[in-house]
Amino acid sequence: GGTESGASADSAPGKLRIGYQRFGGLSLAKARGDAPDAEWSLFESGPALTEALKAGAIDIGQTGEAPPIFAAAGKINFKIIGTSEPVPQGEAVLVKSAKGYRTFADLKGKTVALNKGSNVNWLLVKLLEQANLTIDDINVKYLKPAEGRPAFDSDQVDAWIIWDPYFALAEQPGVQILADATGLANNREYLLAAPEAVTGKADLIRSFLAKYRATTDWGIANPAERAKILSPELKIDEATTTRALARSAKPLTPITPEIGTELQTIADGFTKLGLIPVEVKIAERIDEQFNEALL
Amino acid sequence: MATRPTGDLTVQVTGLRRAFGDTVVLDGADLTVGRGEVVALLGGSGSGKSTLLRALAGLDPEATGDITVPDHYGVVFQEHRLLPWKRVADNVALGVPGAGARARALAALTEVGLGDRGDAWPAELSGGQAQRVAVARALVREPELLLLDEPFGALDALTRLRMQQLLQRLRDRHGFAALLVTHDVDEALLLADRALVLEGGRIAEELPIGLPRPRHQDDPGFGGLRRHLLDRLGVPAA
Amino acid sequence: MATRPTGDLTVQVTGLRRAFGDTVVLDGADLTVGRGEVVALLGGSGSGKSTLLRALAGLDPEATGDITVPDHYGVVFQEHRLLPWKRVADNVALGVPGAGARARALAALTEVGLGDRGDAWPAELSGGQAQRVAVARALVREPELLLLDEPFGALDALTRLRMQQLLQRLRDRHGFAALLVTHDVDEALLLADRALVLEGGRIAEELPIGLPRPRHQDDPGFGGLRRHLLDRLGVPAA
Amino acid sequence: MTTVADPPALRSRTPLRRRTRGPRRWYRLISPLALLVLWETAARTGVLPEEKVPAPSLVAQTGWRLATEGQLSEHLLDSLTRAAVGLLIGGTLAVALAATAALLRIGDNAIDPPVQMARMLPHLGLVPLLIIWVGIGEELKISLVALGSFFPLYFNTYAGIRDIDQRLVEAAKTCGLNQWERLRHVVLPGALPSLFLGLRLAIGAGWLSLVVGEQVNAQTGIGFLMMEAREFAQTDVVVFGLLVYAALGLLSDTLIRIAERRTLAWRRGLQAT
Amino acid sequence: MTTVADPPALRSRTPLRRRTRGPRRWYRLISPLALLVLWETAARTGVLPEEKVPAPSLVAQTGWRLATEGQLSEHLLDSLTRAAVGLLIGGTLAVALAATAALLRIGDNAIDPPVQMARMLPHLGLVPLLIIWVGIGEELKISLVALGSFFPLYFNTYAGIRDIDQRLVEAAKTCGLNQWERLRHVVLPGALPSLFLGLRLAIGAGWLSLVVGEQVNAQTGIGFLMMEAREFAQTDVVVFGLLVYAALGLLSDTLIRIAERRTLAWRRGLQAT
Ligand SMILES: Nc1ncnc2c1ncn2[C@@H]1O[C@H](COP(=O)(O)OP(=O)(O)OP(=O)(O)O)[C@@H](O)[C@H]1O
Ligand SMILES: Nc1ncnc2c1ncn2[C@@H]1O[C@H](COP(=O)(O)OP(=O)(O)OP(=O)(O)O)[C@@H](O)[C@H]1O
Ligand SMILES: [Mg+2]
Ligand SMILES: [Mg+2]
Repeated sequence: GGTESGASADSAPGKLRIGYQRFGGLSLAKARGDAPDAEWSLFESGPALTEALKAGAIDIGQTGEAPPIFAAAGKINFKIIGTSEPVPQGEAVLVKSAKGYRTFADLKGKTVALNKGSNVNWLLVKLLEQANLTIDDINVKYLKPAEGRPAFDSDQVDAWIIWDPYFALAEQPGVQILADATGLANNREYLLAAPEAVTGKADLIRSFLAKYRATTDWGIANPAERAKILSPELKIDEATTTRALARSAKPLTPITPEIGTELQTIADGFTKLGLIPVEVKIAERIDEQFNEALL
Repeated sequence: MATRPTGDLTVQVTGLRRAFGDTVVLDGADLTVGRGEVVALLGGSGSGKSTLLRALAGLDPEATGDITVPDHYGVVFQEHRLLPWKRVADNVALGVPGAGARARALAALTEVGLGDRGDAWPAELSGGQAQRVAVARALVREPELLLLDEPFGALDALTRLRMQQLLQRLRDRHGFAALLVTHDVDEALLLADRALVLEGGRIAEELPIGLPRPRHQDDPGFGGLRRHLLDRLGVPAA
Repeated sequence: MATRPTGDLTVQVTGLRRAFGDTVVLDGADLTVGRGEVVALLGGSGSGKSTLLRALAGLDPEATGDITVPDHYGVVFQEHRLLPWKRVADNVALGVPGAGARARALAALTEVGLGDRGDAWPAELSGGQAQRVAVARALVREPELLLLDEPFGALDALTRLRMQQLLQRLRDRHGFAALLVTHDVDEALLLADRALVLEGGRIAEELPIGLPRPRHQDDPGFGGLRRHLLDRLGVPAA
Repeated sequence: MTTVADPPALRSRTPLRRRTRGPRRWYRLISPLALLVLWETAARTGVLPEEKVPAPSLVAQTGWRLATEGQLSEHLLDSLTRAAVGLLIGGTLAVALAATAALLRIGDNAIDPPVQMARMLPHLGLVPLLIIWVGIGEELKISLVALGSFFPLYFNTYAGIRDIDQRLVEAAKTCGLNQWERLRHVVLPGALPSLFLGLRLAIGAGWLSLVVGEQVNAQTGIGFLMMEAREFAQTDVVVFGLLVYAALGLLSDTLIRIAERRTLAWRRGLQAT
Repeated sequence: MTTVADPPALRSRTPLRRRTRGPRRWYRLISPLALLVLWETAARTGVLPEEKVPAPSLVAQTGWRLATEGQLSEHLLDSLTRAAVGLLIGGTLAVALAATAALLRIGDNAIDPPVQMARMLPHLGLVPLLIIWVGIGEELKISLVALGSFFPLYFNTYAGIRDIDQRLVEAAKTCGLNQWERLRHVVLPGALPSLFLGLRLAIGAGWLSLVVGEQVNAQTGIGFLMMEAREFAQTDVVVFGLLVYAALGLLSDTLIRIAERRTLAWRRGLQAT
């Protein structure tokens, strides 16, 4: 960010500005009042959140693994200050059971819907690799979650690769999980921070992260209460919330150079796919100074 | 020259009524125009002459009464009502069927002295020119009946004279009937077979004009009729 | 009664030129109107009378020449040009300063015989009524100069007479000057101190009218002047 | 004077009842209601399966739930506030700029081309820039409404002023009205019908933009409510949201009609004669 | 006949040059170019940091890259095709329905209220329903364009027809023109200025809707290009996309102006006198 965002960050030095997505782990922290003084901003997607990061409108935020890579390619200045344990079961390939597909390889020549440039895009790469297929062997339809659902429901596509909570919501009778990311992708969540905040609000971030870590652990230990708190916030019924959170809410963990390498692999894969025009050095964005708060 | 048509009528109106809100403008007016007859309609400003003409032209759904008019009639409104987006010749040719429409329109324009203005837009005409185009538009379709609302009001003496002569000539040739609203008593006496005075929502006076044609203001009998009509219209002598 | 003003001028126009495209309508017209003088402007249809008036009113930026007119003048256009979204009284009161504007507007309306129509919309008026409202609008501001473009064209004989008398009366009272475009030679002779004929883009004839007032069509000398003007306008005798 | 000769056609006129304006307005409700009944029937008979579109009765239940849980009025109020503020800002700007452009040649050359350029800019594409300029708060939503409502009002005002009969402007000049008085007495009333039309379109466009705005960092608003429901495939809420928009459309139309009837009374006469 | 008395003010007129229409059009390019120069200067001097908004020169480079790599023309062509088809469908419907509603009382009561309801429906909210109804293919994009362009054209056509001077319609009746001829000779030309205005707004609204449509399962299209770039944080492409939209705005304005000049020649006279 330039001088302007620095200035706006300084304008409220005592206030942390947190960007979150509805189903992200931060929702629980917000609902539990972990940072009552903070300014919370809700974003519909990871890219929207990194846009705000760029504009200097938020200090920290949490996204999946793809948005930081694109943000880095877009010359957005940010640091990766934390991550989560892998969430491989949080994304999956859904099909209608009536169609009788049994493995991903059965989808050869079929239409597959997914959101372009997000974690499921990486999963698709891995699934194709595993099934010895190329991208041309399937008919890809790039649809956002909100559009994928009606298309999938009305049989306009044969399969849908999707993540939680859309995944859990779509698990209706007659819908079958063909495969998930287990053994293929880690599908972590990442905590991003604006560089000005990293230097100017380090203490605020540190104390918030400590609370956040504790809240996440509490949630994993008390799934029923967690669902009760989050269900109205998410506007999803408790049963679905419980199911989704059980497999998608993982403990926070410090960011390490190894995880940086893992992220760099994905970034290079995206470069190869032509999703990003340049090579990015995502590993360089890692900032380990808040790691002890996440331990 | 029949001053009073019998049987052979072109226009027959009985009990024509029209009110705007509470103001009754036409209050059971009765009126006939014979075949080929020219009837002048006189009356004060706001007495309902235009309202009567609109009703005859079938444009006023709220006027009540029995109205019989022929299918083919032409109207010259008090304002020219030319379509601003059509050139003058196209305005005149409007609704004229057949391939010769444009030629006929140009001929009509020539008759009203505007043969060279066929390509002008209505907005480029002077007041009197626009009025003459409107007359040409009514004449070109050779109607059985002409409804004319002060067609020569905006014309100078010479042009007016020429237009009056044109009307006479065409009428002699085609034999159409006409109801002519005019403010000029002399004009009524020059052109009409009969003059009507509209007053109080009815035809208050009916004056056959038996002068021989061609007529002139200095003819014997002209002055007497003029005085009679002016008296009827309330204009004091001297 | 001065037939030719000397020195004391209200309007002075020299070398007025106006062309539409290649058509030259005014070709160096010269014209004066003295203080309190009424000048009638005659001319064929399309001879440029309205164009001249527009130029005098300062409405035509493309007219060239030297034009001197007083600051305060009123205009009656050939069409009524009432604002359709203002009631009649508000139209007349338009631009009249001070608190008494509405009262004065109603008084002016009464003078033109429409005192009871102040609350009507312009669309609800007959042709002649609208024209009278336009006259009232020009009169109400008691201007030094009136530019009148056929102000009485749509009026019946009686109403026209009344309006002519009104103009005379007001002029005697306020002493304004007027340039009156009219097609009615008699009207010019009744009202004006001088008559001009516009032809070929210039003032082709200037006729002082020295008749004593009040005037009447049957006065001696009237017929001669009428004949002279009609000749000049090209209207054949009998 | 009895019979009539050959070609004349008889056109007899019988009195028409006097126009009664009041009851006629209800006629306008017939076709919306008919659509609703059709839809419910289709849903009940299974022509329209529930997964595709929920029945109106179901949607009504959802609406009732949202309303009683108190959320709806809150969302609606927030959206209405944003829309009103944005419309006020965008509308004022639009009318002011359009008047300048329409009345002054230099204004036309300076203002109109940038506006013509800006009118095609998609709001979705502008959001990243707007975030940089005005942040992610209420300003963003209001800016988007202002942007959306600007163009219809600008264009209609511009055209309305340009189309004013110049003869009336001239007449006003000769009545001694100065620039401002002409604006007030001639230009404004003359352009009013176009202004109303612009307002009608601006309200619609503003609402549409608000939906885009309420996707960025919003916790309230009817657009937020609906887009969120859309994300989670709650079709009944989505359809209910659409119905709320439809109702707002009808409501604003009615309000504008009433305003028109008041201020444009003079046109009735024009139509009648 | 020399001097002039006291109050008269002298208004001398010197000849004005004849209006030359040609060169004046270029004046309209001044303010867009000025904006561009301002922007570039701000970027060069660092007032506008590159991370926030890239400089026009940078955007031009990006544009050049996109153009030479052949993508741009393909994207543009696809978008233009979708826009044209959608506009054709939506426009035809709009004009037909508006004419029916404006000319027939029963049409008004049947058509206008549903349209008033539909005009506020946000496209983003309609997408899920449209996916179910028309699928995720080209039909979806075209439907959205048709929807977006429908309303401005409908409203402006409706108002244009309603505002036609009834006296002219009466005159046409007395000239023996039947319903259809009156439509062709009076109603259509009379409503043409409003139609053009509606078209102007419809083109803008259609493009805006297309951006929404091109987010759903599109691989081509200028909207797709831009929104994808937005997701991938390629601000230069986003800004370039916006510039393309701006250029299209100017272009379509110019085309409509030319069409207006041709078909509305009669209005020049009206303005002049
Ligand atoms: N739409 C209307 N609403 C109310 N009153 C109206 C309307 N149209 C006409 N009038 C009134 O009806 C009366 C008759 O009008 P009309 O136009 O028929 O008069 P006219 O005889 O043609 O007068 P003129 O010689 O001045 O043209 C007038 O008093 C006029 O004010
Ligand atoms: N905008 C215009 N474009 C082209 N020609 C025009 C325009 N306005 C007026 N004219 C022409 O200029 C001439 C003079 O018009 P003007 O209105 O001054 O005539 P006038 O003397 O007032 O006639 P009338 O007695 O019929 O009202 C006419 O031939 C007319 O066609
Ligand atoms: Mg009349
Ligand atoms: Mg004239």
